[in-house]
Amino acid sequence: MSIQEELQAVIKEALPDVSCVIGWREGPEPLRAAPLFVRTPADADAFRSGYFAVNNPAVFLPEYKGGKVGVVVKGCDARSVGQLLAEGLIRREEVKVIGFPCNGVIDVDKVAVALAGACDPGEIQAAREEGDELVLTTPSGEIRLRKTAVTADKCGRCLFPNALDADVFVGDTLEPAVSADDYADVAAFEALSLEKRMDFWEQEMSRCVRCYACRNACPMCVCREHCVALSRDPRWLTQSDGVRDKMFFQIIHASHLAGRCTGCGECQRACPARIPVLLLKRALSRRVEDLFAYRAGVDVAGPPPLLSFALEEPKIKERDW
Amino acid sequence: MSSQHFGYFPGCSGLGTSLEYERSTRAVCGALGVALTEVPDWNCCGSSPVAHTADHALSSALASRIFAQAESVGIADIITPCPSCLKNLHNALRRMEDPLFRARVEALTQRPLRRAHTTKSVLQVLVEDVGCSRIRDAVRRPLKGLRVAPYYGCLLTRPGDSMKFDNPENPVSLDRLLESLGAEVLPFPLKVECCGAAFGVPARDVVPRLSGKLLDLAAELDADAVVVACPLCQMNLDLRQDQINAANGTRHSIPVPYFTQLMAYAFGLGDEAEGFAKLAVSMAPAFARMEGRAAAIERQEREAAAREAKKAGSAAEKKSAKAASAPAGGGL
Amino acid sequence: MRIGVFICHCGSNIAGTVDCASVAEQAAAFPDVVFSTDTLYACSEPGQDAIIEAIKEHRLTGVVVASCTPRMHEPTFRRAVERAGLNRYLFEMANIREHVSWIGKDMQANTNKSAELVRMAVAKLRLNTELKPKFFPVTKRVLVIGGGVAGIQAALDAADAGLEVVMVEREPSIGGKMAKLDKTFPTVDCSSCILGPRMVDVAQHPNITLHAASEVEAVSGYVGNFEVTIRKKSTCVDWSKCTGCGLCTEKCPAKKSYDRFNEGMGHTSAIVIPFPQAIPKKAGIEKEHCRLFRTGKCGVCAKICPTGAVDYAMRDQIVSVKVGGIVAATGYDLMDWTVYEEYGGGRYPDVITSLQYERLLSASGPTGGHVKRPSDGREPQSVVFIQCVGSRDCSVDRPYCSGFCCMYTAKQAILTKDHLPDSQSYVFYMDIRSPGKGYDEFTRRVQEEYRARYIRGRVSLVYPKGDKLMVRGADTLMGTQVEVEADLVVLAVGGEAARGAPHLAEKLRISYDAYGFFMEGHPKLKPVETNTAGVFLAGSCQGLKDIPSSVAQGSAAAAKVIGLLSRDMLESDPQIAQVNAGRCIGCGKCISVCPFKAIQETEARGLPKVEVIETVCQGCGVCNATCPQGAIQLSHFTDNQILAEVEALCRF
Amino acid sequence: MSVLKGQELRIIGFLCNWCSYGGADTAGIGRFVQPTDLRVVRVPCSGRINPLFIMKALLYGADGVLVSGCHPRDCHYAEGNFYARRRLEVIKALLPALGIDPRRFEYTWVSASEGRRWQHVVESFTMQIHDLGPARRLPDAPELDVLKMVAAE
Amino acid sequence: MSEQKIVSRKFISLGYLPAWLEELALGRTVYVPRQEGRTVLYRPFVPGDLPEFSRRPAESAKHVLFPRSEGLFSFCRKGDPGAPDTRGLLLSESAEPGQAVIFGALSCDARGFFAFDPVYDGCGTKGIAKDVYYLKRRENTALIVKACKTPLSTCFCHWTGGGPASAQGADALATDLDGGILLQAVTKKGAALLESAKLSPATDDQEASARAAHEAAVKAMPSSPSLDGAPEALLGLFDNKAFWHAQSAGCLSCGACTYLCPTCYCFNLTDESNGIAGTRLRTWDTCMSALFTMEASGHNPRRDKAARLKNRVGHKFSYYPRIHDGRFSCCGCGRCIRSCPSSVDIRQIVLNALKENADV
Repeated sequence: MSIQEELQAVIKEALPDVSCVIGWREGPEPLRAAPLFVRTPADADAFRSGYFAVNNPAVFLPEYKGGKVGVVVKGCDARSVGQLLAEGLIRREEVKVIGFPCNGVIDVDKVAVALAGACDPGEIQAAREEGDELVLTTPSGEIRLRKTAVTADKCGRCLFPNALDADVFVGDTLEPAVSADDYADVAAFEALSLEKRMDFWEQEMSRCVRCYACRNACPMCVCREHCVALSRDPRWLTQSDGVRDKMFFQIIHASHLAGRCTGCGECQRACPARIPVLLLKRALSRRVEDLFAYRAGVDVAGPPPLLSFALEEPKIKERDW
Repeated sequence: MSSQHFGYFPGCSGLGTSLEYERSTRAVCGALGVALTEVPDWNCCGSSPVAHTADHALSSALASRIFAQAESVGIADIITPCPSCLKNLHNALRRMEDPLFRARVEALTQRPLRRAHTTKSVLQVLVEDVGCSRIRDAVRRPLKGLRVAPYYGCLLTRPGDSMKFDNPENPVSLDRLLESLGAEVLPFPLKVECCGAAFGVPARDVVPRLSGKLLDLAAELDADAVVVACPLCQMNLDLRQDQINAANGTRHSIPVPYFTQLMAYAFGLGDEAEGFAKLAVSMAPAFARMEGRAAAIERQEREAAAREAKKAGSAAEKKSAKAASAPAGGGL
Repeated sequence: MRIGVFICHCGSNIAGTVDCASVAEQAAAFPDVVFSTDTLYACSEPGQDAIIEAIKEHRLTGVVVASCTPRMHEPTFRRAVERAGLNRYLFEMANIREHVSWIGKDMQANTNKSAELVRMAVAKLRLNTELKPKFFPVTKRVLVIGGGVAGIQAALDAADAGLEVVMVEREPSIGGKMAKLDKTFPTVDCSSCILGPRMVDVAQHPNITLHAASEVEAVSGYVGNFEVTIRKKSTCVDWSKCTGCGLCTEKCPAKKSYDRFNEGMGHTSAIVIPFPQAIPKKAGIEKEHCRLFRTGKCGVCAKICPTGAVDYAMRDQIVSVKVGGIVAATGYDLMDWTVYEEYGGGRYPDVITSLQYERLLSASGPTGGHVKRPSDGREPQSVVFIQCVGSRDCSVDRPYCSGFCCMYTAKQAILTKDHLPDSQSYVFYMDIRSPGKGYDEFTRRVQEEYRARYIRGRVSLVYPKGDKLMVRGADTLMGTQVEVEADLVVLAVGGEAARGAPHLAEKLRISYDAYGFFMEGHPKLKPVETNTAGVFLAGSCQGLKDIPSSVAQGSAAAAKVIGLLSRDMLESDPQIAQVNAGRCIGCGKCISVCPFKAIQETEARGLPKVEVIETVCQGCGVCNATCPQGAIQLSHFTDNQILAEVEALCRF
Repeated sequence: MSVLKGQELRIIGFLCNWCSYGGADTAGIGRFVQPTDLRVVRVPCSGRINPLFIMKALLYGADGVLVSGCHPRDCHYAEGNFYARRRLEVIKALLPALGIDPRRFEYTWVSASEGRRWQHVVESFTMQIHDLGPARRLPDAPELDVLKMVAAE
Repeated sequence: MSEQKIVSRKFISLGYLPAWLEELALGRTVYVPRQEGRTVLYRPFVPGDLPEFSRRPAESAKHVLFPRSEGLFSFCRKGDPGAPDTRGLLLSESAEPGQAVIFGALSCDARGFFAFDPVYDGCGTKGIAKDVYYLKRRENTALIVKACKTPLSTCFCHWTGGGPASAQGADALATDLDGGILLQAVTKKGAALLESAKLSPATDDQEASARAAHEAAVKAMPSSPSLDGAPEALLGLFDNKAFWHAQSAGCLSCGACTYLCPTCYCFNLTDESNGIAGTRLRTWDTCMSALFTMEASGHNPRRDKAARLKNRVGHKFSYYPRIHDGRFSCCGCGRCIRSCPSSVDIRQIVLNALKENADV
């Protein structure tokens, strides 16, 4: 049995106990799976796991608080579940976590780059995996791409391919490809001059349409309609179309995720303007990891670092005036 | 025996007035497995009055060059027998924690330091890194019966926050070290008092007063020797003992050996290493007294042991007698 | 809002370097400002009247005063606007004195800065809302922590005013340091003769409940309604049965026990009544000395006790009590003088502390008031006093002056001469600090009448020479080194915060300084208050002081408590956090960060929410900075108010 | 409002009421002369300071932001500055990622008695900001220009 | 293409395209699809740059006529230092919008404005309340659409009455031919743009190959279902909570679909003020946000995302057509599907509604 089939079986088995199981199904576009909500055993046949199952199903869990739901998670999704649990935003007894080993998922933007103008990724009619390759059917024939070239960046630095803290784990555990997150992306960005970095954001944020998909796709953003971005009291932002206000929203998002972001990258994936907003969150995650040896969704034994303190902070070197 | 390895900075007196300190230090360290690599082409430590009172940056630049030289042979940690050198090396490192000061020094040396450095005295290394138990193990000729006054001098532990060694006002490391050689260490309350050596040039009349007090107390305590760790103190108390006597009207004749000389003696490293010949006041009478006392001590110990044995014997007899009679008594 | 702006000249304090008229003119153009003027002294009676007049004449609904720091006159002006019928929180200050006119001389820059600070104040004021205090009932009982002279005074004053008093004393007897003193300066009257009757009063006062050998375990609640947990430590003697007859102490075989009351100057038994005048006069077992506890064999005291009060299995007891106010009077301890290795660091028996010397001088002490050297029991002829041991010395991190050492050293020198007429005292001092009634005269008497030799300088070394101690020091007035041969050296050891003071401060939620002394509310204007409402300070726990000052502070603290508890209802500060339940998602982050446990979970229409316990909230705003959606806002310092200040300055 | 041209830069201080605001008062009482750039926002406690206030200021017009609270363990509210320390330290890491020089924001602890220290802090920080010069800023929305024009008048 | 009369026709070889765009940009803002980051957007043409035609723009061109945020007017209360109590209120209108051309928009983008036009032209007010801000821009903007050759998997313009080469709502149609582009103006505004020396006259052959290309493009699209019953079907499901819960399960309640939609025209009004001066902003709003219908009382008729999704689909395929002659407020561009982080598929929802209604 393939892992997908095993998962389908597990989902069916879990059903009587839960109101639904959240997973993935084929989406309207071949490269993008869509969330699936399994309520009947028949629904489970539509379940798909694998390379295209990018969405983080943890984002839906807080909606279901108060009743029991099942959720199928990749390693990265499981970290979001772990962090939600650690913060008491969902209850452990109300979630059945079904995990499996993840080999990485696709980044559709990278496909667009790899296609190099050969066609619009939206024109792809079908996609299948063949070993290390991804085979795409396009109006102008088949195109083969190396999977390594189109796999999401987060998978390249993934330390937890096997869902942590799963109630049911299907398949054999995988060894992570790396032993630590070196935050090379943040370091590379910070190697640019300050001027260049600000130029970058000025350009990138000018594309923002303030749709807040980044926020709503974030499993840790639980304020939802109460988000300060839309509030007049408190009123952190105007409704104007300025780069400043747009940037400031990203700062709000990043700061509210400091010590909480699990790096799932959904914010960036959700952005219709393709703004690399994960970078800011990762800059803070790196700092939090440095200072407090805390990785959200993993080191969840104690309170989150910014909701606690130590009398002596050995890693904080205060300014010596 | 051990992988302890340090850069070694003998200091200027090590080549002259305190040759015996230098030699005995090398011999003792060799015997204890402490490897010393002399800093190549070393220079003045910078504690000469002109440098250290007139220009801190210049003074520290001299010290900094020594560290730079050590770096050139891959060494970060430097030890020195001379407390005065030690003080200046310490001060340089401490002052150079200030980036501005460091920049000034580096402008002078053109040799920026690339590593973190430490410095220690020979005494500190022997007590802290080697340890008294290893020293005790190396003793072949215990100094049993030798009454010594440990004299640290004013600089070895002070200022405390700079030297970071032992209790600044009441150090005991030399006491412990001498005890492990078998000597009888006298409580010497003036152990960190100034001997006056620094006034040898500017106020010579002060010197006999200060030094005299030390010798007076040592004599009062019936010390066989005043043991020192500083070339300046040694020269002042030993070479100038006659001048001190003359000025104070005293007739002291107390030898002033370096602690390393006594270690060399106790380890049995030979005349060359001991270098007692270089002392102005001879150690010979002290050793003679030591041997006399040692014999007396041994005699007393033998007698005491005999008494113990006898007591134990008679107790055992009594016990066995009691034990023997017990069954009879128990039967009643 | 209709805002009036008043720019204060503060005489020339502000007007000297700020063009106040220009600031007032610029302020007239600020949003919602309908009246703007400059005034000579805004805080003066005519100044305040002018504000009230303007409020009425121009129908102002908000007022900005630009003058000194709000830490000085905010309450003054708030009262003024209230007199004019405005809510006191519809008022803001711009600090253009301490933060502008006093720190720079550039008139143009200062004027511009002042205008901007007024602009910020206006921006904030526009978002101020009327805040009204809430009222809650109080418990008319006071807790006094510490039974030294300050605590005794506070307890007696409060009890006499009709309040119930609970006194907690860590030691088995009250009396504190004063009980150990032989005489007091400058009158040289007997310490225990004046303190003893007050101690008895505590024991007998119907309004006072005394818990000796007890410690405060925990404090919760808030002003008017504290809940205090007291741990009554086991003394192995049932004090309800103990008559204090002392038979046990006579028969106890462990006679060589360390005598804490006598500072180790003598020995005592393992079951002990600390001193003859102890209150309560009850026996207690010091377990570390007791043979039964050390070897498992003894039990003499239990056998001998006529009332059967000894109970080796006795356990600590926990007592809870509700109080409306708390007086901390935990006193001080001597600093660890053994760090002074140059003075012998505890190695020479004849180098003793001043408190040990008190016990040697005292008729109730171990020597019956005969001054004898601890080493050989000889009467000393030459006594050297070294002052500032652990005071005014940065090298041991005690930069402060202990305040009482100069005086007690003078007293001890006098008593030395009284006890040993042939003796000679020497006092090494840095400065003589004697600013009290009759104090300086006293220090002159000891030199002129009692012929103590005062040597101005520090001692560098004390070393034994034969059976004497050589004291070497500098005589800075003569510019020479001096060496004095002494039989006895008395170190005037400075005080430090009582052992465990910071720990208690944390329980009481009050601040303490770098040395563990409790922080008063304001160094000048709130000397016995703390920053936690309902907690007051008396005596040396706030800073070292002598007996008269301690007693005065005890009475002052009592007066504050009496004033507080004279009211049936208390007002709560309305500058506290408020939850907008509509925005709250009940994530509970605020609950986990609140230092005062002032936020609790609740529910609204089946959804989890939080609410603020208004009387417990202290208004720090940590919750506000924590809440991601800004659902909890600190009144008077809301996000919007702070943002308005920032935007007024930065953006618009 | 606009800064004093050619002379000052825009520096905002967020000070806790009990320690650092008092320390600034103490400096004033001592007539400890300081540069005039700093404008102080008074808050009850450093724990009240949402790190976003700092970001807001830096993004919208400040050339430098200084935060000062009670020394650790001396917080009037016992714990506020401990939370502040962590949050401020973490938020500092966002500045380089935004292309803002991290030296434009500093935080420190000044007690009510440390007037001299406050003077030193203000002098040092102001000098630091003047060394960095006026900050570059992302553009604000053009539709809001009208608000700025009035403020500039 | 057939439905509109061609006013004039021209051909431009690709080599002349930049020069022509530069010429158009004199006195106008020319918007073209441009690659930015990893996406393609409508951005002002930069001389020297070619428009990006290899990928279709992620956003619609609606922001050119309907800015994400625009100041409608500004106000100022002037203080008189002499008499601060008397403050006058000054109002000033925003500046006239300039001339603009959108070159290379998609057919569906042009059709999107069909949904805007009646709404902002005073619909429901019998022409009294015309939105001058929109209409002025509409008047000042010319739209040259470019015919699509292949459909994306999310395209369904033909479901809603459009097509890959429709010029409805546009001023001219551009069609890729060998070596250049055929330009066919369908309005006077369009014809005026073609009056340029950079363009050469077009031939009948060229027009014929364009027609062939258009037909091929239509053929490349999968067959379209009939949506005739959609308005009634959706209305019939108005109270079917279970249906809408199921459809909206994956919705994240963000506004990506509505903000990228060429037909979503909702806005919000806010005043931004510094206390003295201020501006009234009109900004895009989205019915997917809970705040969209939040009432001052705190009551919200569309509390959950199911109700909000129902509104989006219902508005486009039922409520709007019922008052606008059956015309859908959807142009079938499929951007809401492509841009949706959860791939919520509006086509499927409409089909499900038809099916569900048929089942009932």
